[in-house]
Parts: sequence; C-alpha cells; structure tokens
Amino acid sequence: MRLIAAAIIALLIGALPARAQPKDTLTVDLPGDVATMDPQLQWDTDSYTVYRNIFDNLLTRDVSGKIVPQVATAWRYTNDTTIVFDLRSDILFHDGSRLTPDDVVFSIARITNPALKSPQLSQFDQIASAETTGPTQVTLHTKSPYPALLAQLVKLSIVPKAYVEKVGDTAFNQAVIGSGPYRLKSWQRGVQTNLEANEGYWRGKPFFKAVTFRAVPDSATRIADLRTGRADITRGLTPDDAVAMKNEKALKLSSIATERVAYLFVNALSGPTKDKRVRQAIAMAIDRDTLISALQQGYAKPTNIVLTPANFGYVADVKGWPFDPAKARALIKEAGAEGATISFITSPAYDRRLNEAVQQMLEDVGLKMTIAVMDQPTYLRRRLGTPEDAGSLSQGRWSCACQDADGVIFPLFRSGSVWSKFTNPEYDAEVDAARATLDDARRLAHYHRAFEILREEVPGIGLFQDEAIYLMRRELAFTPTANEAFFVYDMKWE
Amino acid sequence: MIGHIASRLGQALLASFGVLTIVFFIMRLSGDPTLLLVPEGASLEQINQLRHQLGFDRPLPIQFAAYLGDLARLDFGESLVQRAPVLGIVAERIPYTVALASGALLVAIGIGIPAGIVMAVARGTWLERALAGFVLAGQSLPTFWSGILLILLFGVTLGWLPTSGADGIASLIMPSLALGAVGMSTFARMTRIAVLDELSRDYVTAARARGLSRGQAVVGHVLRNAAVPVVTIAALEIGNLLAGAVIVETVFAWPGIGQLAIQSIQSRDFLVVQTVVLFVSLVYVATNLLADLLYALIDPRIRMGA
Amino acid sequence: MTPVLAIENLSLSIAGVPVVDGINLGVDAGEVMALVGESGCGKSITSAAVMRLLPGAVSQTAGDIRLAGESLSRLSERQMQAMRGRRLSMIFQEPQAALDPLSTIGTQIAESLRQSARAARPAVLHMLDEVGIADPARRIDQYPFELSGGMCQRVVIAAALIARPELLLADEPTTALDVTIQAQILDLLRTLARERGTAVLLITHDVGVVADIADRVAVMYAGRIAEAGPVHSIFAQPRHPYTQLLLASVPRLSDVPKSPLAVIPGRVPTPLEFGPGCRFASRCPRADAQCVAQTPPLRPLGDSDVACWHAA
Amino acid sequence: MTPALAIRDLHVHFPGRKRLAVRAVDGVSFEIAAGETLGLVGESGCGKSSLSNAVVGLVAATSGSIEIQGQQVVGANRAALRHMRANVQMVFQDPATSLNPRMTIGAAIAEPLLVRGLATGAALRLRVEALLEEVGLRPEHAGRMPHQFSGGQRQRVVIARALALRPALLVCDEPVSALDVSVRAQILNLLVDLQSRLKMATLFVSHDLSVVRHVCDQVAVMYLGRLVERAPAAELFATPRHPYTRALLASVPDPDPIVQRAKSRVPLSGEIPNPANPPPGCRFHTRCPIAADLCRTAEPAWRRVGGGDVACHFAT
Amino acid sequence: MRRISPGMMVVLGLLALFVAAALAAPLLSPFDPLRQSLLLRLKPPGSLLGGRTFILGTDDLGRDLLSRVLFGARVSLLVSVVAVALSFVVGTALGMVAGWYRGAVAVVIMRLVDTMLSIPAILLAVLTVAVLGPGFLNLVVVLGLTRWPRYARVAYGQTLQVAVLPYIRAAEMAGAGSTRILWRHILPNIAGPLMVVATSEFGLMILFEAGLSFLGLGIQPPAPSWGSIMAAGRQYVERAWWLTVFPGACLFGVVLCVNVTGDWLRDRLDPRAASR
Repeated sequence: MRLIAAAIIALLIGALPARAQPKDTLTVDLPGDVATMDPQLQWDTDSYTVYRNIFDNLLTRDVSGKIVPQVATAWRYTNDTTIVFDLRSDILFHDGSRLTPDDVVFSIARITNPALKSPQLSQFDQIASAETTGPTQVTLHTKSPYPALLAQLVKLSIVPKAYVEKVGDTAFNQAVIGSGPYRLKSWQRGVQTNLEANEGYWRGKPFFKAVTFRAVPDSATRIADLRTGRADITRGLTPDDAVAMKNEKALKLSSIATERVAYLFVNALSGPTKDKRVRQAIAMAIDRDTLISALQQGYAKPTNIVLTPANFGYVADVKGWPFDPAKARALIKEAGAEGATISFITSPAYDRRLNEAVQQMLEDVGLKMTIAVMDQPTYLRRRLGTPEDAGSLSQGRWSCACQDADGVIFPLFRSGSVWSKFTNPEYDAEVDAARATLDDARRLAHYHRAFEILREEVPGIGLFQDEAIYLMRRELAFTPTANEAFFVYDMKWE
Repeated sequence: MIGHIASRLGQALLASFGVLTIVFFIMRLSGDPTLLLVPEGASLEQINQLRHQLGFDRPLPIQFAAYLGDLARLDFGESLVQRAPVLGIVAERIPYTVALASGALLVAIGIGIPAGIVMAVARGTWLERALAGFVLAGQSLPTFWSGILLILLFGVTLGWLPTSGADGIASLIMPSLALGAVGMSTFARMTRIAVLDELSRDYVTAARARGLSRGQAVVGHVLRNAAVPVVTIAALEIGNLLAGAVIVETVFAWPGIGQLAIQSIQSRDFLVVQTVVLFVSLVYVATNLLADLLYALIDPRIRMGA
Repeated sequence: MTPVLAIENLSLSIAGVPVVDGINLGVDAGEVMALVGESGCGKSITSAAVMRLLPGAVSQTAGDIRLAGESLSRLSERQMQAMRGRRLSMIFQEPQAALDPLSTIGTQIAESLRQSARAARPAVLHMLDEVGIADPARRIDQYPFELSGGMCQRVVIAAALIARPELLLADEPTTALDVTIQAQILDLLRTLARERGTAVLLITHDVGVVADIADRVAVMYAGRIAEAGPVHSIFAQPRHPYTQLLLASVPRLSDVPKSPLAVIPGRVPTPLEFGPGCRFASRCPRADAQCVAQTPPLRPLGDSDVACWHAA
Repeated sequence: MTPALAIRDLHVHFPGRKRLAVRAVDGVSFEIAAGETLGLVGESGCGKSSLSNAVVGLVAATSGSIEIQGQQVVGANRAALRHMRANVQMVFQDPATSLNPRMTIGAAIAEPLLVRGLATGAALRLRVEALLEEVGLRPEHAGRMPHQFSGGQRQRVVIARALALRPALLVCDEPVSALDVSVRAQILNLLVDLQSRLKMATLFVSHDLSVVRHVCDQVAVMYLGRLVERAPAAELFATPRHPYTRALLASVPDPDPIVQRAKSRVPLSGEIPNPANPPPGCRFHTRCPIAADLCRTAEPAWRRVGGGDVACHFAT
Repeated sequence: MRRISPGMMVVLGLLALFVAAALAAPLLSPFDPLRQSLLLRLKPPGSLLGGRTFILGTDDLGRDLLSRVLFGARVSLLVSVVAVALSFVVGTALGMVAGWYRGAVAVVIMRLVDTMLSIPAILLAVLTVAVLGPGFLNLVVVLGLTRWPRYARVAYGQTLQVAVLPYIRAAEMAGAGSTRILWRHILPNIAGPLMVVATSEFGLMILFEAGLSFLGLGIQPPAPSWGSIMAAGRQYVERAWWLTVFPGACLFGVVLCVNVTGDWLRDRLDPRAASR
C-alpha cells in the first residue's frame, strides 16, 4: 500500500515531461507498448520497432530493400543446405563484452529451441544447426534447400550469450543488453520506453542522444500529440488522417509502399464461393481504382496478384480480372448464385470501410454479403479453422517481413496450410518447387505459373500494395522503407 | 460489528472466487492465444506444438485446477505475451489506475454531491433545471467522443494540458474529467434523491420549528442522514469507474489496468486478465467493506449494533 | 387581554383548492385549546400555517396569524426563524421521527437556545429533569434510538419548551404512544403549560384526550370550524350535529356493550366536492335546502360558538 | 365441544442482540369457545401481535400448542398450514397496507375462493358481490381499486376478504386503531353485527380498552409476554383485579371531561422493560404501585379469583 | 393524480418524437442509408450533389447521414429497449425470488449479484461477444447478462420491504402459493422503482452499445446505430464534424429525456427508492 502511495506521488510530482527542449531526444508515438524487449520472443510491429534499435541483426536491408551486411560481413553457400557467414569482430555489447561467433550460434540455438516457446520459431525452424567454424566465422545448416533463409535471418537479433545465460530469460527480457545504436535506459510498462545512445556504437555515434517510445493507442490522440509537439513522429495513421494533416505547417507526411499486400481471401472449399465462377465474378466486381482513390486517398498502389512488387517473386505480367460488373453479374447468374449470401468475417484490426465498400460492390452484382466483426483471436480461430467455419470472404493485409513470395502465397494457398482454403495439386507442385531451389530464375518461373493458376482459380484477390504513413515534425529527416523498418540511427534533424 | 465484517469478508471472497471462475471459463471458451502468438506463415503442426507447449490442449477443469493451485501459492504466473511475471505487470499499472480513479472520484464527488444537494434544496426552480441539464450531460455523451473533444480543445487549441500520457498532475486532468463525468451525474442524482428523501422527514420540520433555517437544517441534520445512501452509491460507483476506465484510458493513452485489461483480452493473455479482474473484484470488495465501516461512522445505530 | 395566539379568518389552499376556509381561533396564556377533527379536516395544516412551515404546495390565501398581537404573516422568513423555537414551538405526532437519528438529544434540545451544545448543557440537563427524564446526565449524550417512544416525546417537549415560548403547538402528541404513556405525557404537558403560562394549541382527533386536558375546544370539519367553546359546555351540550354525532360515536366504558354506536353516514367531502352551503349538509340528519345553499356563520350560542342553521 | 382456539403454554421467541432471545410470548394459555370473542389487551411490545401472528401461522411458535378447532398449528407443514388457514382469517390494523394497491377489491375478495378452487366464473362473482353487501358495500364496487376507497371502506373490504372462507376463527389485530373516530364506530358496529349473525369465534387484539369492552365477551390482559389477568368482560371492567389492569383502565381517557377529571389516576411510572431481559419475579413489579419484596423474587401463580383468573400475589 | 408540468410535457413529447422518427425511418429517410457513393465521401451538411441534397452531409463511405441517423435511431433504441427488457426480466425474477425465499436461495443469488457487479461490465461484454460472436441478438444478450444485477438488487430490497406488508400476509392466508404472490402481489407493487432503474439503464445501454462500437464489437456493419456512426466518425471530428455532432446530439437528447423522465417517475412513484 505504501509502495502504491509512493508510486502515485512520484507519478504526480515527478516524471515531469521533457518537453520540446533543444531536442537531442526523439519522441516517437507508437500505437502500442513493447510486449517483450527480448527480440527473440514477441515480434509484433511495436516491439520490433523498439528493440530493433537496441540490437544488431545478422543481416539487414538497405533503404532499397536489398539484403546487406550487419553483424555478418559476407556469406556464401558451400552447398544447398550449408552457408558460411563471416562476422565483424569490432562489435561490443552495451556491457562492454565483445560480440563473438558464439553469440551468433547461441542466438540461433536459442530461438530454435522449442523450450523458449518463441513465437518466431516457425521462421527459423528450417535451420538444422549452427556452429562456430573460426574466430570470425559461423556455419549454418538447413534441413533442406531454403531460399528464404537470408530473408529470415534479417530478423535474427544477436543476443549476448554470457549475459543471457547469467541472468536467465525472464530477467533478460526486463533488462536487455544488445549491441545496437541505443541501449535500454528504462521501460515504464504501458507508458513508454526510454533509450539512450550507445556512444561507442561501431557504426559511429548516433545523432539523437535519447529516444522515447510512447504507447498511445488512439490515432486521434497520436495526431494531437504531434500537433502539440509532444511527439516528433508517429505511424499507424489512416489515409484520411494523412489527408487531414496535409496542411499542418509544423508537420510533414511521409509514406512508402510496403511489402504488405491488401487482398481478399476467397474460400474455394466451402459456401457459394466453392463455385469458381462466383469467385471470378467477385474478382470482377471489385473496383480497385475507386478503392485506392476514394478510400486510400491514393496511399496505395494497385496490384493484380496477392503480392507486392517489393517481394521477390512478383510477376507484373499476370493480368488481373478487370472491373466488369456486368460480366460479373452474368457469371453469377450462370452459376445460379444470385442472391447467395457471402459471409464476410473480419476483426476490428482491419479497415472497416474497405469491408463495407466491398459489400456494396458485391451487392451491386447480385450477391448478398453479411459482415461479422469479431475480435482478433476469434477471427483468427475461424479464419484458420475448418473451411466451413472460415467464412466465404475476408480482408487480409499480409506481410511476411521477408519480402519473398514464399512467405506470402505458400502459407496462404498451399494445401495443408492453415490459412489455405484451396486445393490444387498443380499449384502445390509449383510453390513446392520454388521452395526447393536456390536458383532465383527458376523460382521466378515457378511463381509465374503459380500466379497464373491463382488468377484462374481465384482463392484470393490482390487489391493493392499498402502504404505506410508516417507523420513527423517537418525538420526530421527520415526515409521509410518497404519493410517498415524504424531505425532511429538513420534519422536526424535537418 | 466485527462478526458482521468477518461475514461480509467471507461472502465477498466467495464473490471474488465466483469472478475468477466466470472469467476463467469465459476466457477459455473464447479461444486460446496460440494463433496470435505464431507468425503468419506457421503450419498447423507448429501451431499445435506451441499450443501443447503452452498447455492449452489440456482439459479445462485440469487447467482450472492448475491455475487455482498456483494461485493458492500466490503464484500469479507469467504473461504469455510479455513473458514477465503477471503480478509485476499488473502492479505497475495500479498506481496509474488509482490516480485516475481518485481524480475521477474527485470530479464525481466534488461536483456531483454539491450539485445534488443544490438540486434537492432548490427543487422546482430554474436552478435545479439548469443543474439537471448540466449533470445529465455527463451521462449522455460517449466518452470516446467527449474525450477527443477535450483533447482538441484543451490540448491542441488552447495548449493548456498535455494531450496524452501520464506525466504529472496536468495529464491527469482531462482523463479524470472524462471518466468522472459519468459518475458525477450518478452522484448528483442519488444525492438529490437522498436529500429530498430526508427533507421530507419530520425531524427536518422539527428542526425548523426549533428555529433553524432551511440551510442550517440541511447542513446540521439532513446531509449526515443523506450520506448513507450516497456512500452506498459511492462504493458501487468505484466498480463502474474501473469499467469506464477502459475507454478513457485508451483515448488518453493512460497506462491503467483498464487499458491493460482490454489489450490482454484482445491478446488472450489469460493470466493478466484474470489477475486484473481479481484485483478489480478485490477493490470492489474492499470499497464495500469500507462503506460498511463508514456507515458505522455516520450512524450511531449501526455503530452500537442496534 | 390580547390572546397569545390569534388566528383571524385564516384561509389556506393547495394548488388553488381551498382546504382551510376562514377560521378564527384564539388561545390565551396558560390555556390548552384543542383543535379536534377527523383526518383531512385541515387541523394539521392550520398548525403548520401558524409555524409558517407550510409544505410548498400550500399557500395562505387570506387572514392573519398574531402572536401576542404581532402579525406573523407580515414577518420576513428571517424574522420568523428568530421566533420559532423561542416564542412559538411545536411538538409532533411521531416523537422518534421528529428527532434526527444521527444527533444526540442534547444537541437537538440545545438548538432552540441558539447556543452551542456545550454552553447550553446545564440548561438542557435541567430541562430534561423537568420533563421527567431520569438520569439526564447520561441521557443527554444518547441518540434517539436508545430511548423509548415516551422518552423521545419527553425530549421533543424539552426541546420545544426550553426557550420558554409563549405558544406551544402540539400536533397529535400522544397518538403514537401507549395509553399508560399517553397519560404521563398529557399530565406533563398540562403541568408545564400551567406552571409556565404557556398557551397550548393541541391538535388531536381523540376526544378522550380533549376531555382530559383541554380548557377550550374547537371542532373542525372540512376546513371550517363547526363549533367552539369551553370543554365542559361542548361535551355536556354539543350543539352542532357533527359534534353530537362525533361524541356519540365514541365507545365508552360506561356504554352497554355491543350496543350500536352512533354513525355518521357517508364520508367527509374532499375539497373538490365542497359546495356553497354547510359542508356537513350531505351527511347531516337535519340538513335542509338552506343548509345546502348557504354557509352557516359561526354564531354565539350559550358558552359556545356554533356554525349551524339549526343549532339551538 | 372443541374450542375454536386453544392455546397452551405458548412461547414465541425471536433471536435478539447478543444471543438473548426476545421472548415476545412467554408461556401463554387460553381458549376461545366457538362463537365467543376474546379481547387481548396490552401495550405495544407486550407480545400480543406476536401471539396473533402465531395463531394464524405467520410466525412460527417456539414451543407450546395452538389448536384451531382441534387442529394443531405448531409444527404443521406447509400443506397442512394452508389447509388450516381456511379456518382462520385475519383483519389487519392498517387498511392502507392490507390491500394490494394494484388489484381490484373484487379480485382481492375473490382470491381466497379462487386459489382454493372453491368458486369460479359467475358463481365467484356472485359470491364476491354477496360478501360486499355483507360488509355494507355495494356490489358494483368490485371493479374499483383500493385507492378509490376511504380507510373505513377499505377495512370493510378486508373484513369481506376474511369472511370469504367462512372461517371458524377471525383474528382482528387492532382493526380500528388506524381509523377516524366516526369511521371506527361504523366498523365496530359491523363487527358486532357480524359476530351475532355468523357466530364466529374472534380473537380481538387491541390496546384500546373501551373498544375491547364494546365488542368482547372475554378479556385477557397481557404484559411483557405473559397474561396477567383473564375474565369475562363485564367482570374485568367492573372489578379489575390485577394492578396493571387497573392502571390501564385508569389511563384510558374518558370522553367526558367531568368523568375524566374526577378520575383518580393510578400513577404508573416508568416504561415497559426489555422483553429480551424481563425482570425476575412478577414482571410488572418494576412499575407496580403495590409491589412488595415477594413480587421481586417469586413469580405469581395463575389463580382463580371471582369469575376470572389473575396472576398477582395480592389480587383479591 | 398530479398534473404533468409543461417542462415535462416537452420532454415526453421529445421522447415520443424520437420514437416516432425511429419507427417512421423508412418514410422519413430521403435515401437508402446503406447506399454508398465513394466519390461523395465526407460532404458537408446541405451539399447538393448530383441532383441530391444531403441535408446532414455524407459519411466516410458517401452515405446519406440523415438517413443513417434516422435508421440508427431504430437500432439504438431497439438495442436499448430489448437489452433493458431482458435484464429487467432476469434481474427482477432473481431479485424477487431471493427476497421472497431469503435464506440460502438469497445468499446464492445475491453473491452472484456481487460477483457480476465486481466484474467491469465492458470487459465481461467484450469477452462474451468473443464467445457468442457478434450480432444484434448476441449484443442484446450480452447487455442483458451484464446488467441484470442492478435490477436484482432493487427487486431484492423492494421485495423484502413489500413481503412484510399485510396484504402479502393476507394473500398467504388466502392460500395463495408463492408463484401467485410473486406474480400478482409483489411484482405489480415493486414495478415502480424498477421502472426507474430501467429508465436510467436505458440511456446507459445506448452508451454501452456506443462503447462496444468504439471497440469494434457493437452493431454489425453496415447497419447504422448512433454509437457506430459516432465511433466511425470520431476519426473525422475536425474534418467532418457533422458525423459525430448529429448522432451525438440525438444520443444526448434521448438519454437526457429518458433520464429526466426517470427522475420524474422516481419523484412521482417512489420518493424512497433512493439507493440502487
């Protein structure tokens, strides 16, 4: 009780805001708090945004999206399942200890150990083993040829072996130590995370002496924070928010097309959409251009397939279904599906307006659509459950954070995948083959055929490439990237 | 008196146990968090493996027994999402919640009770009607809307108050107003009724017959008598405050347990939700016990066990 | 001699409906004047009018109330407050209800003195003793719920009389009490009134109580006074038919058991049913056309005043 | 012939504060013969209401026996009690709360007949109308709501409802004390009239001695849970033998100032003691003007004096 | 019978107007409340576009706001009425049973009441929606399930008070069974204070639905309720004020009128029904 009282007093009189000072502190408003500081546990966007600034990863992507060195300086395949990494030797953790190949091996072993119960396990479980093979060298073995390996390793943060083993997983999560440009100073759960610059960072001293990440769930409140100078940058805004902020003098908007694709899932195994003609008719009923211009206010780029140009495997020449309501209506009549009820399941996480716009478009071609909004876990349970339970249609925004078709259409449409409500042996063969080779040209050819099958069968409809919108102070220099990375190290005042 | 309190405490703990049971089973019925924890491309085997590791494939009664066993050892468990001890996660939020609830209560009581008294004493006048309109307004606007209006007015346009967050007393003002508004109207209405009720009693006429003015009679006799029903409402209102806090805390980015609870429900972080709910129910129990003690303080009949 | 209380042509109405209609009444010092009548006849509201504690809906439409010659109707509320408790005071039907359950009886008695409970303590102790409460030093700090109904009524009387008012209004002071306690309280009231020269206006429906302590009596019916005069005359020779029937309807210990009691047919008219004539006409065995058409004035007859065309 | 009501050594205790039972009725015995009216007199808190409630089964007796027409009420189960209640009905003190304000008086009177399946439809309606006439109301009143009636008329309705089942025993709990003087006379006349016509046994509970004298054949005086005196009405009022009875009689103000003021008052001081902790010996000794040392220690036996019984060491 | 004051007449009249507008929504609405025109998004009140006048403007999908507010009245009022009716029935029944039988039955029921009251209603509602799924019926069930304890408390207290009145004893003596006594004698006489609770709950239900809409779990789109229109329009408070102000004003008006009516009923029916 006395602790609580003391805490309240501290809350009321202490912790006064570090308001709009000379600003060697950057304040970031995020929609949510960090779930775990441990980079090998949660990897939701908000957590990732924060801890990615504390840790270095084995590999990273540059602004153009190319995979480039970070802890690893170079890598080479010695055979289809073995890859050797050369590592930097000049990286120090925040406690002063040196980052060694053992730390890298430890990080891989740790995240692939089921006992850690890491939600990221499935991204790394193709790795069979890792070993130190030299003073600055690590060798990885995969279970089979795994083309997406490098893309996955971009997300592998290197944690300090000695420290983690000493304090244990739980304590590490509370007080992480990394080798990145910022170190964790304090973490007020649910409120904010304070980072301070790692002055001895191997890439050079960071521009901002400190960073504060605040958790502000309501986007209207985040915008108000920006307008009053309480925060310097925020994300997670809708296109309408962006339009409203266009004329704010002190603020500027920045947006980038991401690897996130907005699509409609179409259940090919159950309900009225079991009929291919109905699926094709739905594809023709959707007016992408209006969605992009009216709802997205232009903050999106059309795509005909369920993939964005930011991903490997994107094929521009697979033509989508044109917007043709008359033909759609005819097709539905032909299928005898006039007035059939299309059940659309969704959650508050997805844009309500898009759902309703789709509803209107389907009704315009003679279908009936009911929308059922449930909370995210319930939605997932149904969407990933049996085809009968998964609804006929739903909206999706997919990003594998690997910028590779394998991370998108394989889980979405390959038979046996929990997301897939579609079976097509030819399609399965193509995506399996694309996964089994490291040859980019061959992979692309497989994906081309795979997308042609998807176009004909319509188990999903690509809508547009989503854009990430950032609102920030006019003088902040920040270049957003397709994988929505948020490196404070790369930001500065202009 | 002590026996009474002990029996109330026993019944209250029973109620808390009921709360735990209801919440436990409803949460489990609503699905487990495995699907939220796996990355988007995970296969069914991977999902099932994680579910097994987390123990959600066990029969519900066994999970419940295990939970109660842990609880009996005061082990609140570890959050699935935050991977930290639940007790710590919840405890960190409690000061914020207490601060917000106190602020809101201050608004509710500080405005509501005087307004209620004035409404009762000035019954039938324009003053009563004006106050009634003002007071009921607090109960007639969705907080998610009034909250954003407050932010735009006091935060953005006037720049008087911080738009969000929890640093210092200034940032407590707007959330307290938004949250306290609902309670304020409840208090005002109940106080009005209680005071009117007392004003109609003989002892008020008797006091006035002894030469007390209406005001003196109200201050000297009525208010104390009217306090008992008002204290009852106050105790119940604490529960409502914590419930209303869910939306207010979201709008104002106030890191209290309301926000924690809703986020934990959405992420099916069972143990956090259960601990929050347990805390709320214990607060409810405690405030009701406190109300019992207050009755005794106010009313000699209860104090002396008549 | 100026009467302590003089009610002159008092008329009261509730939301425009007349409920008390031009009554006249006087009470002298040391005298007990009983205002007797059945429920709804307007007797309680008359006493509230004297205290100027009328409920919001009731308004005084005519007449004046004088306390020792001074018109109360003309006083401001503040002046009236200064009078209440000091020059005129009141006791109530339900003694438990008339006391604030959460204040000690000492505090409540002291209020009439406009002194703090501490300063007034000796006077309060003395007064408690005077109203016959044993062990006043202990009782003074007790709460009403710790006292029996009879003791509470003694406390209420103490609070009413401590400032030695000239007039005491007693509204059904013994109705809620047991007979043995009623006898005690009536004795106490009579004794204190005599000793202190207090004028008492006793509101009651119980003719036995009237017979016990009143000096004079006014019988009220439907907002008007039917008959008024000395207790002995009225009981010995009631002249108004209502008074006659009222007295005859009371069972007495001296009656023949199970013999039919006198009955007044019908029921009391509500204020909305008041006609132009005598308000008892609809139930009166002697009523005729004149009674229905014209209001009988209150006129002297023997020792009393009677409002009946046929009284003789 | 079985008496309409026979009470033997009846105790009704309630849980009180600090584990002390409130002995509301503490060893009372009496009988009411068929067609007879017994007045039960006493001040508030003496236990007369607890006793009458126990008789009709609304509160449970702690021990002892209550027989209505030979049927035991104490310890009877729900069904037996329901059956028995056809034989005993009650008239309550306050007509304002004795009738369901949301039910027509016709429905209220019909209820006992309806729920026991004794009459339905037209027969029921006729029966209700007859009952209304029996108590001096007009049949067309059946459709009205209680608030449309005066207190006296409501009490008539309550009586009609109690008569519907033609009970052998009628319990009247202060039936006229809430009524105005002139109305009281009407109800008393009605009760006397009904008694002579229907020959019901009546337990008439009242604090008002003049009313009791007017309607009762027998009178029992109760003080602090016990009977202190029981005698035929005429005898009790002519020669009260217990000092408490005498005090009660003296306290009743006579509606004649000459009689009243000529009366010698028996000073009865003090208040009724706490029934949870009654005084030892004679319970009345704390207030009794003739109490002696004996009274403070020995409980007086119940003995026959004249035509009645009395519990006083000194009664003659 | 007291007369109704002119002020109260205005309030009751306004309430009747809202109900009438809701009932007559199909007749009064100028356009289909669900019909979108994505090109006519967020047009201000009074806009004349393509030969159509949008009196209250359009929403973020280009639907006519006036039509949506009118149809929203139907949904909002219906949700409240049904939810109040449901919780009224459940709570009153349980409260009366507890008050009538007392003893163990009362302990069990009233502990359950305490239990329900100590779970924040909105959390319980969110969880229950997750279990039952969304939809009008489920929403109403959720509201009913979470709000019944308030009625139960009042019904319990009132039943305790009424149960000792002579007319209940008379009914017992007449031979009436418990069911008859509860239904014919107790319920009609405790209905007044319960109605007062119901009126104050009515407004809360509208707000509650709005709160769930804010969390995305209220009425299912595209059907409009005042709460869901406001929750959706909240994002445009500055850019398109009309989206929140008009439904907000209606909501405010109805809740105010119902609350005033509740206070008035309370003063009229039962000045002692102070505590919930």
